[in-house]
Amino acid sequence: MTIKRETLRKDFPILDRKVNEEPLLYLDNAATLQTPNQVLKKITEFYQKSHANVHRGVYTLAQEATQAYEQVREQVAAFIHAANAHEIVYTRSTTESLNLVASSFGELVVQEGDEILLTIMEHHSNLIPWQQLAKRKKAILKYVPLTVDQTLDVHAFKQQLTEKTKIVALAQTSNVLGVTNPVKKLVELAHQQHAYVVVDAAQTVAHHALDVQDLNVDFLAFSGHKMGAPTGIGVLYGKSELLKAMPPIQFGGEMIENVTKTTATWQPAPWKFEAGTPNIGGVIGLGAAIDYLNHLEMSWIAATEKKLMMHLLPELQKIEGLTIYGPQTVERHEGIVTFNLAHIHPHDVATGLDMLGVEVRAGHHCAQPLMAALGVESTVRASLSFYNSIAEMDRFVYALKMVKEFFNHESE
Amino acid sequence: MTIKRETLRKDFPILDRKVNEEPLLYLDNAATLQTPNQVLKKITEFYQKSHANVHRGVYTLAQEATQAYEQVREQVAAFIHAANAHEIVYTRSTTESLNLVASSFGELVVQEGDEILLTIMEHHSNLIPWQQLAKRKKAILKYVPLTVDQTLDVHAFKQQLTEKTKIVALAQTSNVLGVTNPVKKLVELAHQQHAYVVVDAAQTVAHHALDVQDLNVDFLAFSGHKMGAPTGIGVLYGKSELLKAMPPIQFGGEMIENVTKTTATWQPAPWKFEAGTPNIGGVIGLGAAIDYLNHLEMSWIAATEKKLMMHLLPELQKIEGLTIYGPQTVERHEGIVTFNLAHIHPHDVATGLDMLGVEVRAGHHCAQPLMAALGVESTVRASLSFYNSIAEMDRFVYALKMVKEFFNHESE
Amino acid sequence: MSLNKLNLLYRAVVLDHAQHPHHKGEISQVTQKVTLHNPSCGDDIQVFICVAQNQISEISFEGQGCTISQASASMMTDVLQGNSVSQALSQCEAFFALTMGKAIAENQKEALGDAAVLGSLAEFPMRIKCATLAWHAAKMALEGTLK
Amino acid sequence: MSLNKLNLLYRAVVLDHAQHPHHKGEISQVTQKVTLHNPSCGDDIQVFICVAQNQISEISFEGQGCTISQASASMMTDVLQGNSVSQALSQCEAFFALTMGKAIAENQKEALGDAAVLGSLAEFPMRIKCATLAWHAAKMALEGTLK
Ligand SMILES: Cc1ncc(COP(=O)(O)O)c(C=O)c1O
Ligand SMILES: Cc1ncc(COP(=O)(O)O)c(C=O)c1O
Repeated sequence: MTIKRETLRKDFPILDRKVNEEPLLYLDNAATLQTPNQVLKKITEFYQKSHANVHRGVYTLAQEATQAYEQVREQVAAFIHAANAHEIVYTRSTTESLNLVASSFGELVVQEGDEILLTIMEHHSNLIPWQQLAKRKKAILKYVPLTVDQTLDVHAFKQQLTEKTKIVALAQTSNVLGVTNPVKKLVELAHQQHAYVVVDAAQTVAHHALDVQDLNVDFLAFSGHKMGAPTGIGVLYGKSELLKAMPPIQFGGEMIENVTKTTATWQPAPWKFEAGTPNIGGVIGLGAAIDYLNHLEMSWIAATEKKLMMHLLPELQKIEGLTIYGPQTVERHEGIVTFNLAHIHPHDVATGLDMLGVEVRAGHHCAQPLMAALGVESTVRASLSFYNSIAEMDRFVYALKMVKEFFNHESE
Repeated sequence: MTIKRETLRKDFPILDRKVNEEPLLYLDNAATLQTPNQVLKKITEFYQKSHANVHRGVYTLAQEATQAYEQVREQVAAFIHAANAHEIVYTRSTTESLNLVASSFGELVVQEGDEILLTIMEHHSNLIPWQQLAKRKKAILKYVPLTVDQTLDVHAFKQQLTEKTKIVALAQTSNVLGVTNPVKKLVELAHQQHAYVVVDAAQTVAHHALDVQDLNVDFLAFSGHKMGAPTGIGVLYGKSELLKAMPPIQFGGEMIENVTKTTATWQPAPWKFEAGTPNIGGVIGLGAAIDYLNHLEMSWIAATEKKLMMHLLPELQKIEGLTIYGPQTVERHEGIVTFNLAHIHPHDVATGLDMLGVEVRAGHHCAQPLMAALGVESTVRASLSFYNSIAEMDRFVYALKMVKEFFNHESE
Repeated sequence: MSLNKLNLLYRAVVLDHAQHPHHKGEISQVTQKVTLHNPSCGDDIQVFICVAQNQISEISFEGQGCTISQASASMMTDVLQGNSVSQALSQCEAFFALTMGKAIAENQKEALGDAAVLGSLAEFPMRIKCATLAWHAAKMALEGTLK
Repeated sequence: MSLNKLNLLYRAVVLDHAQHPHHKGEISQVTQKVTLHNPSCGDDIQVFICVAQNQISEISFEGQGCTISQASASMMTDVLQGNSVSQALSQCEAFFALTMGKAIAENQKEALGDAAVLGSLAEFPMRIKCATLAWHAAKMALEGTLK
């Protein structure tokens, strides 16, 4: 793999396209990261050279495919510092990973009257699975609120943790506020109450090095498509002994050990959770994406994104009538800044920016309870990545001012 | 898309590779079909030009991606003659499709004492989900046996259908016997008893044109990777009113309409079943694969494969000590022939063939109850596709004879 | 950079309706009311109608939303007020067709009044939901009067 | 086409063991027995041992399987019979290492007797399960005697 930091934009041909006759300025990286050529090439090569179904054939081609598929598991384990590759379960996405934990592990450990502790900043994917579990089990769902500076209220977290808390589910990084929560400390507190901690790292994995053993999380979920891999591949990390205890929730194909007409036994974890033909090409792409990020180095990525945010945030803060949600300091914004312009609806802002080639997200960002807590229906979100530039930040700010003027002027 | 039937092997570069220093002869097409360049190219182009998350942004790029994603739904609907694109749910695979029906619809309609009717030739993916459902519900699982000529016993099917039968689940084409079941007739019989019919079309979709309305099936499942699309994308077809009644089983992301801290409502079908970021690239690939098959024409594919089987089956029948499972007539073998050589274990046969570049499957083919019914532990399976040639059939037969000689000679 | 295309969508009349919406607020006599939600932005629109003898004697709306949805709701109340239920229903259908980029008859277009300018929405497919929300609510309310 | 590589795997000694397996069938005195299943082909292997004073006085196997698994089981019984439990356990480990393509000491290799020819399995990774099934069963049985 050849990557040069100086010319890495060339790895992403989409960044050269035009949108509404303007050069694309992609600032919806939190929704999905663009996919580098190296990843696409690796996938194409796989299909052109070694494609076969995995875990099923004794022949050479099947062996090559299986080996490639299992080697990426080792790579993922190394990338997040898991103790063992068998702690890595392949899923479709963060959403599926979290649903798997809720349906299998949650179903196992949560009883009537138990408590599940969430934060108010959760993405729907780390909220509805628990809400539905709580409903089925007659368990109690609790939400940790925000402090006045719109970060997680750690003091309230401590207070809401009780011996009845069975599961704590929280985002490592909020996809709206951009803040990263002190996971290690929160895990320590939760473990003191014998609660299990499920971490949604969807917005962290492409931005900071992760160490699941250091964090001591019980489960951690993320998506390949947010780190340069294709869509359709996600990961659930789980501690060995927990995965071992969990029943599978999908059945068929190679997750099975032995079947009679009336009974069936399963393979050990992680395979028992991977029913049917998995997304083999997606796994190959995930491996290539990890290679890509490793070549760039996670520390360089974090530093680069920080520089961009240091440039952007103060410029945004200067715009009159612009409200930034979450903390007001650069340090607390992990590549994401969410805001509103006074008297202009977020959808109008996004359409205006789109006309100028700038792609940002407008809406509730799959975090409606957080929107309610912030007292808004919807917001505009810009999220950046290592391939964005300082010049792009300037262009974004300029475009935003034009849009503001357009709506304010026209409506005078 | 440019495809020439005469030169279509060029669309599959993997067919030019070597295995154990011999040219690859890929005969495990039932496990996964190879992926044509046109599909890979389309996917790469999508990522290089229009990649964005779907259903989430108001901006142009998101709109393009969403439109492409939804257009393939129309294409799939047309391909299987569904009445409406909203009857097409994207899943990971056949296995996930069948699990979805069992967990959502099955959970809804099956009560204690009800009966679920399967056939003994089901793939584990259309067996274990129902077995586990029956266990949860205290329902009764029944299996339609084989006739003496090892095809489905339609007479027994009629007898086993009762007014207690809530669900009939059956493979359209057996992945071991290669026989295609008379689905239309079986559906008629089942509907007379007010049972719902779930059809596993994994082994049919790439070989014959499908018409779900003519068959009048209630649900039908298949995998993209068995029809030239990449791995990680599958389809569940379901009649509108049935999908409407079914609760989702994964939660989060854009399947949600409205969320409060304690409640949530869902989008209509099919979106309520597509939680989280879907396999967008996989969907694009599925569309390209359908284009590819349509260009070749399904009738041409069926005729081509029939010609190959007409050449192959009699040659195999001439080999002394070779037992073919399933019917002995070419007409009943849908591209699949499963056999054993006397006194040689299937694994040894497969390893021998592999040394000669011939890739076949050995094992139980995820159909252990069928193996038990056939009275074997495992078998060898060769499965062909439209890109295989008559010359390859000859080479396969020759290789098989060499392997037979090797083991027979050496063990004298 | 240019905002020309934006001008197309947000013509003066649209911005004006959004800033100074007509018939906003609940009317005193309501025979039907329907609330609809736009899940992509979280906005709600409520439509109130008073129908007597198959005639819309009064119509109004309430709720928050973007420029497009506010303007569209305001224009709609202008267009539908005073019409018969069946006439209003066919106007709703004409509006849906227009925003989807389908050709509609010139007299149908005229009957849509100010709202016809939203025809340019066909070029902004992600915003169609915003524009049609109020019309869908009105349609449901009107259909309710037929039962 | 050539079957040279196949010759490598299926040497005469392997085919011979498979055709005429040693110590096949249940022994009269069994202190431990373990059945293992190979899910990929559906084959079962059962290993019987009789251990007295930490010594394997007798060992045998039963069950169906491919050439590799039958030969490997047969070779294993030859190799382990008469050895101490700890010696046998370390022979199992040496065998696992060998089939995985890891380097093992020359004296360890010698101690594996006929079974050492299965070292070529490292080139046939999909068949390692076949070869090691009996050894895993033996290992579990032996560990059972330590409890
Ligand atoms: C008849 C049949 N059903 C189901 C499946 C499972 O398909 P998948 O592994 O793509 O879920 C297969 C293929 O393995 C099959 O042949
Ligand atoms: C914090 C967070 N959690 C979960 C998700 C869901 O990820 P996916 O859609 O890949 O399942 C996202 C992204 O949308 C996210 O930002």
